[in-house]
Amino acid sequence: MSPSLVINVLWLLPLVAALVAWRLPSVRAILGVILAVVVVLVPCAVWLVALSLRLGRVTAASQWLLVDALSGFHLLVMLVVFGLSAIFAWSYFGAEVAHGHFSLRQARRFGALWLGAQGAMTAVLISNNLAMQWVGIEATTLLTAFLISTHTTSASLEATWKYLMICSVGVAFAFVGTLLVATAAMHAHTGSHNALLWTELLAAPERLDPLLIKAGFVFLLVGYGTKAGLAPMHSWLPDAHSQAPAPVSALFSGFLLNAALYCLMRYLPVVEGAPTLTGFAPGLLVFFGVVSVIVAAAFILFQTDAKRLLAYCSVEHLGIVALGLGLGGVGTFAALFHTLNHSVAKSLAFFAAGRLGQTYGTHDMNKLTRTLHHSPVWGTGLFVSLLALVGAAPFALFMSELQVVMAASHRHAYWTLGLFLAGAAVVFVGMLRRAIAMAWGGAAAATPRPGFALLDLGLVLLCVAALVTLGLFIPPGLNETLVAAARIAGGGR
Amino acid sequence: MALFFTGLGTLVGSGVMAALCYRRATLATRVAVTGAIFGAGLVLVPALPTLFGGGTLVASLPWSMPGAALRVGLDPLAALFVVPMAVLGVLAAIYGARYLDPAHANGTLGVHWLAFNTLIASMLLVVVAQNGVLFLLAWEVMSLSSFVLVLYDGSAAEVRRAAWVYLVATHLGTACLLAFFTIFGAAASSFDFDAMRASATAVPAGLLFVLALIGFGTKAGFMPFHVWLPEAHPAAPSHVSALMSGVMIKSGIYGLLRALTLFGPPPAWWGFLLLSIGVTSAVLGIVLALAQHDLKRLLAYCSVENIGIIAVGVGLGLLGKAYGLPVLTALGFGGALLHVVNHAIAKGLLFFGAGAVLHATDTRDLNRLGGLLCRMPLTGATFCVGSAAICGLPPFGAFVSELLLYSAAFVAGTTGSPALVAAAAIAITGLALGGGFAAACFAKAFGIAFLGEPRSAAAAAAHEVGTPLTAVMLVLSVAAALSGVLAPWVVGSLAGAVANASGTSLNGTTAGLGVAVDGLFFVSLAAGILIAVVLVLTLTRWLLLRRRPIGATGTWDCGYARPSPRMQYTASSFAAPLVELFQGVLRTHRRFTPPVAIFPPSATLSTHTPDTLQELLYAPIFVGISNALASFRPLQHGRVQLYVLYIAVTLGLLLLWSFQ
Amino acid sequence: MRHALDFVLVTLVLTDLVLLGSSRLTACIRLVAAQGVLLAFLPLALTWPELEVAAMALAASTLLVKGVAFPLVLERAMRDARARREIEPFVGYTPSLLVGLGMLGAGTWLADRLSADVVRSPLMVPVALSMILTGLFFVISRKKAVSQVLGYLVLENGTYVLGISLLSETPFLVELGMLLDVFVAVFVMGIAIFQINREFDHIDVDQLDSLKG
Amino acid sequence: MNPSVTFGGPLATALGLVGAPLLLGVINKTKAFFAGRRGPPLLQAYFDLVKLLGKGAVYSRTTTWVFCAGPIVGLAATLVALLFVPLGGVAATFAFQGDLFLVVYLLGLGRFLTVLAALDTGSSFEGMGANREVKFATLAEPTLLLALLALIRVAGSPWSLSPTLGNISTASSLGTAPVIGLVAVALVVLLLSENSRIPVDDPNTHLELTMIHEVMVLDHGGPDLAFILYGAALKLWLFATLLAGIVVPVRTGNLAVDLGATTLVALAVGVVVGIVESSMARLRLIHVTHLLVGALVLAAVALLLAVGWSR
Repeated sequence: MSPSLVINVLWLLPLVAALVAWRLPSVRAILGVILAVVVVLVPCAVWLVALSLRLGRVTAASQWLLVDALSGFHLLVMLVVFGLSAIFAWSYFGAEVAHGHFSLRQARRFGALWLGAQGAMTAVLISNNLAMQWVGIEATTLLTAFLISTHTTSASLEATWKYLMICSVGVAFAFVGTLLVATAAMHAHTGSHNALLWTELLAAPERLDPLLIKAGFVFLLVGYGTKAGLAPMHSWLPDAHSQAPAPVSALFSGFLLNAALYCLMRYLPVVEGAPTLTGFAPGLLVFFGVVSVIVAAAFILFQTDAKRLLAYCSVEHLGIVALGLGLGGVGTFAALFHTLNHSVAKSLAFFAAGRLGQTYGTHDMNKLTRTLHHSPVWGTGLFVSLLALVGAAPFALFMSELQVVMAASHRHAYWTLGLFLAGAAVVFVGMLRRAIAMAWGGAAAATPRPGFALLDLGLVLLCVAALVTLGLFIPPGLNETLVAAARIAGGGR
Repeated sequence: MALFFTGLGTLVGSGVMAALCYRRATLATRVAVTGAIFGAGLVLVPALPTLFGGGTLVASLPWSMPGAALRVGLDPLAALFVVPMAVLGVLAAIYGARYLDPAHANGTLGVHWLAFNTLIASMLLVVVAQNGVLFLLAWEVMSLSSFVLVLYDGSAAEVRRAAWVYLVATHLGTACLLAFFTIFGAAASSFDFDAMRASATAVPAGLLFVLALIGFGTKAGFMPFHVWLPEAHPAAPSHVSALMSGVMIKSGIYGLLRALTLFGPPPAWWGFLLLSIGVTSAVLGIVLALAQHDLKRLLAYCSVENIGIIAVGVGLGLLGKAYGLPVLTALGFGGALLHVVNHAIAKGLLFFGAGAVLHATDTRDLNRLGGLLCRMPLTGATFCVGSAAICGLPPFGAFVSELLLYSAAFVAGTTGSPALVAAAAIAITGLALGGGFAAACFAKAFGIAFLGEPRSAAAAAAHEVGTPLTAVMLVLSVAAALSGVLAPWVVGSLAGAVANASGTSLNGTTAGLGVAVDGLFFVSLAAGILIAVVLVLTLTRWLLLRRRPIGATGTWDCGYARPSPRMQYTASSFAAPLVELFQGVLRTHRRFTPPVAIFPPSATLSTHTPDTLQELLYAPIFVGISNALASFRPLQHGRVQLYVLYIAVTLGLLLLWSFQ
Repeated sequence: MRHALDFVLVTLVLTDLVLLGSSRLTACIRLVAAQGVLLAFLPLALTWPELEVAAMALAASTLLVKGVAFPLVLERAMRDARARREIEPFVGYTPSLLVGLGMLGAGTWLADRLSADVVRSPLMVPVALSMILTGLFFVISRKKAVSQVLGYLVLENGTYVLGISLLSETPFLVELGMLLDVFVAVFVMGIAIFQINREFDHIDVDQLDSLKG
Repeated sequence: MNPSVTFGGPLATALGLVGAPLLLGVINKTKAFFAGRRGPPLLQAYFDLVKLLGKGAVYSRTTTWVFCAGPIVGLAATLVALLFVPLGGVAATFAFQGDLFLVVYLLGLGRFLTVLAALDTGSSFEGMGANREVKFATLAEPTLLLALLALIRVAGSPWSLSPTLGNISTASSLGTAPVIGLVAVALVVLLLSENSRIPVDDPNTHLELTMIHEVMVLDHGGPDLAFILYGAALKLWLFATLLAGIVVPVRTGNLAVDLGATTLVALAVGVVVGIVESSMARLRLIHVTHLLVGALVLAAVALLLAVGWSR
């Protein structure tokens, strides 16, 4: 089995499957294909990651495609999110089909866009060319836009429009940034065609023009930051997350945001390596990380919609990842680890919120009460995932946030530390109040308790077990991947 | 240590098993309680020899988390906390098995027991952890599991509120601890306690001490960080309250002591600060307790007082270190540590008693109780013992710890500099006021709840609770008495732990404690004489009254014709004159409808004493923060154009900033 | 060749300014189409007098996409929505013109700061940046969905100019990928406008504010 | 070894056990003298005790064993406390570092049980008395300890009652007169308050609403009341001898002289109490608090002076 073939399969298979899904005859078949693609790709990705760990990196398509520990790790996270969401979609849309809310037409569109988005995101991750990476990001925006309005309602269309407009503008800035970096690269390498490859850029970052790189990173940060949901560019995020069907929300929070942040991770060592720019990019990342945490905290405190709450929570967590990246050292490790933890926890939270929303007919947290009694499985899932998201031990997010704090202390960044802890505390207060109220509060719901699905229980248990396990212990293989990926993102620091 | 870990594993494992058989509540309870007994028993096997024999057991395993290592150590200081935790844990489990009604549990008992056993295990792990990350992990698990325990009856709004307040408070504390450990660890480039200790000179010690004080003080319940205690303790099931108040809050004391061992010699202001906090907590805590009518809330505030007493001891010990007075150090730390144990016994007993009352009458409101001693003789008698014990009255254990603390204060007051004398005077005044108010408080608690006539039908219909409950209370009563009567031996065996906590040599500590230990023989003697005299007097009275007429009548009513139970002195009226002394800080809310006209139809007076700090400090802060954050809200107004504008402005500012 | 290049650039700036000053959507769409046509000349103008295959292909596809496809999509959307004019934008037409001038200045400032040594025309980077900023301003200040798409297009055109001026030898595949992306973007936006119009019976983005907080 | 050390303690205790009720007689005689009456006999308290011990008892149906335990434990605790209190220069039966805390807390134990016994009756009057009792006792405790700390500081002794009082001699007390004086005044206030004398409480009042100590024992009768009365007398004795030992430091080393002198002074304290009771009205309850806090301030000032003196 040749690595380059496997790499190509990684992004081509979803695209082919997308075309297939367009013509499949039944909803179940489409959902099955979505799941099957992940099932096929997971071993491929694992094999590639193992290979890249051994060899340092694996390239394909005359170096245009690249899998190293950083992209490999994100690939794994992506497949985890897609896998979990695909399993959940089976249960979620199953209920919608039963109520006649999900037609074959919608399912086909959903399947094709979903798989297309998967292909585009894979392309982002494995692209070794910074311009192609941008192309991939833009493609994910366009492909996912109509996933939000899977159910065409006025609110979902509004969210779609905002998502489309804001992200397009943002990503256009990212393009400007890409151009500026590319110009610097061209000048430094005197016009080699390969100048736009990460592998080339990283070979000699000290020859890059610092002014261009500086301006470029500012544009990139604003551009990809918009897509990643860093405050104050996050405004599309709560709308899109709250209006999309739950599996899509999980996908957005669980991986779409990370994909954009991944692009920034790629640029980080380049900017750090450029002359006179040491500390520039990390400083900005820390700033935006802290701002995101605080802004998210402000909105979480007064939120009444469950899915919007989770969306703001994503802003906070992406902020934490940015903060970790900016702090460097153990922070980089923490940022990557946090990416995985947040993806799992947030997916579970959206699954639970989505399913409960389905049965209650609303996402208003004032009405979404007594969930533990009403639906023990999803009620527990929601409560536990919210606990995990606020950083309670023994869940994995506690560990990764602890490591971010360690990194801040290590850098003597006491103001950052204080602001982060304060923001996190407000989030804790705000989310927990809601979590408790949803789990136990209010009068017993009049709606009958829905049946008990083994698939649901399995999914919840799987996520919770993963969160607890990762909180106590990182498997050696994962640890190795994380360390290697952190070394790449940290530029060997 | 293998046995220790087997014990922890048994605890958690049985908890998980209990959770898995959640559909069968009785089975779940049995599994969990059996697991708790065996697990705690296994833990005690290495802990008891360490406590009494000294020495340190260590174990270390690698752990793939950055900065983390599975380093644990069981030294006498840790063992001193392990033993009460394990013992009270077992007793609480036995009590809880009977206390919680499986029929009403509705499938939540499994989770409850999982959290319960996890709480015991995590407390034990906190105490033995020798690595910052491990410590924090165990600490957080402890908070979370106790939070789940508090939420046992989550359908009640006040319980939810209490649990929320608790978790928020404990989280804010943990945030300080995160900062504490990471800053310390960053300076030491390792999170192992040994490495941190080695680099104690390289850290901003003052800042770290304050962080530790806030972080651990929140868990322990130091004023002004105590606000969660009076919320969470009444809300939790009583066996959980007993465990939380008896030993869990002590983990905060343990943490503070352990943190202090990481630093070098302490500056004097640490001691003064801790002493002031201790005195404030002791006096205000017990005054607030006195003002409460909710039995469990009263007990919770009383815990604040006792934590304050412990803090006074630690503060005096620190002053001893700062001023080079080894006797003061030994007595201060010794008194604090002994009080940890004694308070665990007494407070456990009292919460179990309060639970029994709640079980029998379905109310915690003192003003609706009364006359329970005839109806629940065993509970009443043990509650009386617990009350006397917690007030520090001889011959019970808490008296001995207070004696050590007074002795420490007198050492400071007789040999020290003016500053130390001032500290001693404050400590003595605080301890004495605290002791006096405690007596008043528990005279009220026991007197109003158990004596006199029942003030409600529920109290009149109360019956004694079942055997396991009374047995547990009896065991603790005996323990409370023994720890006082066996004082010389108990204090003597404390030396190892005190030496650990104060960071002095074992010989020095033994010598320092020896000052008190010699005298404690007389305390035992006095206890013996006291008991003998009481027996002689009882016998005398019996002999005198044997042949004489003994009449029975109503209580002297001053000639009033129709006395009723409602005319008795109530908890509010008993407390009112005392509480008035502190009107400036307490701000009791009164609702008073005065009698009018010659034949007044009705007049009412009700008082409610909320937590002043919560009302005047935390509430404004929270409101302020939420108002400040609320000003962000218009930013998300729904207009896409302005959203794009934010992006543009951000970009513009960034460009201006980076190209200025 | 300098003069032809400069002429194209200056014309681009002028179309921007006219765009800022006009209220009729049809006229705006035509102006953006004209920009697209002008852009198609750029790759040719840069490589002149040699006619590279790649440059010609790029020019042709640019012409096709930006000059023909976009106006068609947008006019269709506009017709469906029966929207003729941009009524009451957030910033009036005359102030908009002044802002446009300001954008030109800002672009010049930034280009000066970047001091990228551009060989062909000193105007290229400033014009590109000012087009980007103007597009952004258009998105922010207009209310109709179609106007916003137009703003986005102007912004994209700016990046196109920037790309061409900065990168002499971008791989063709990359250029094509970008063009494809923009094409799909406008197509998707067109569909979205269609759906919005069907759902709301208007395409006034300003009134899409039910999601907040 | 000086015989006063070995036999003195028990002898002093025995003296207290026998002589305590006499103190009550002295007070009453003094009051009668000032009121121009003949008054009850000097030994009236003994007669009362004997009479009460010979009586039966009537119990309220509300009461429980706590009601009976109150007098017994109250008396027992005072008795045990007496074993640790020296009679002037004559060391107590037992002495150890920290015995003063034991004494204070034993008195506290007695009070606790008395209060509970009062609450056991369910009577509002007794509840009222109980809470006044605990209130004033609470305010008195710190004063006593601070005063003793000041005393120990000037005596330069370990923190134990017997050596402290033993160390105070006529010679040394001249230099430390201000400290000793302040301590003595504070102790007088404590004596009056702890033993429910005027101006804090009026033992002769007949209105339940105004009583403190008396109202708590309204329902007790027979041997129980005898125990209470005897306990109260012992407590008064305890305070009076303590005060006497401080104020008049006769330390000859001769057991008989020391014992006799201190006992006489203690009886003189009784006279003083009688004079106070004759010449003052009882204070309003609010002002009692002021009085007690004033005593605390005096003790603190004494401590301040003691620190200055010992430097």
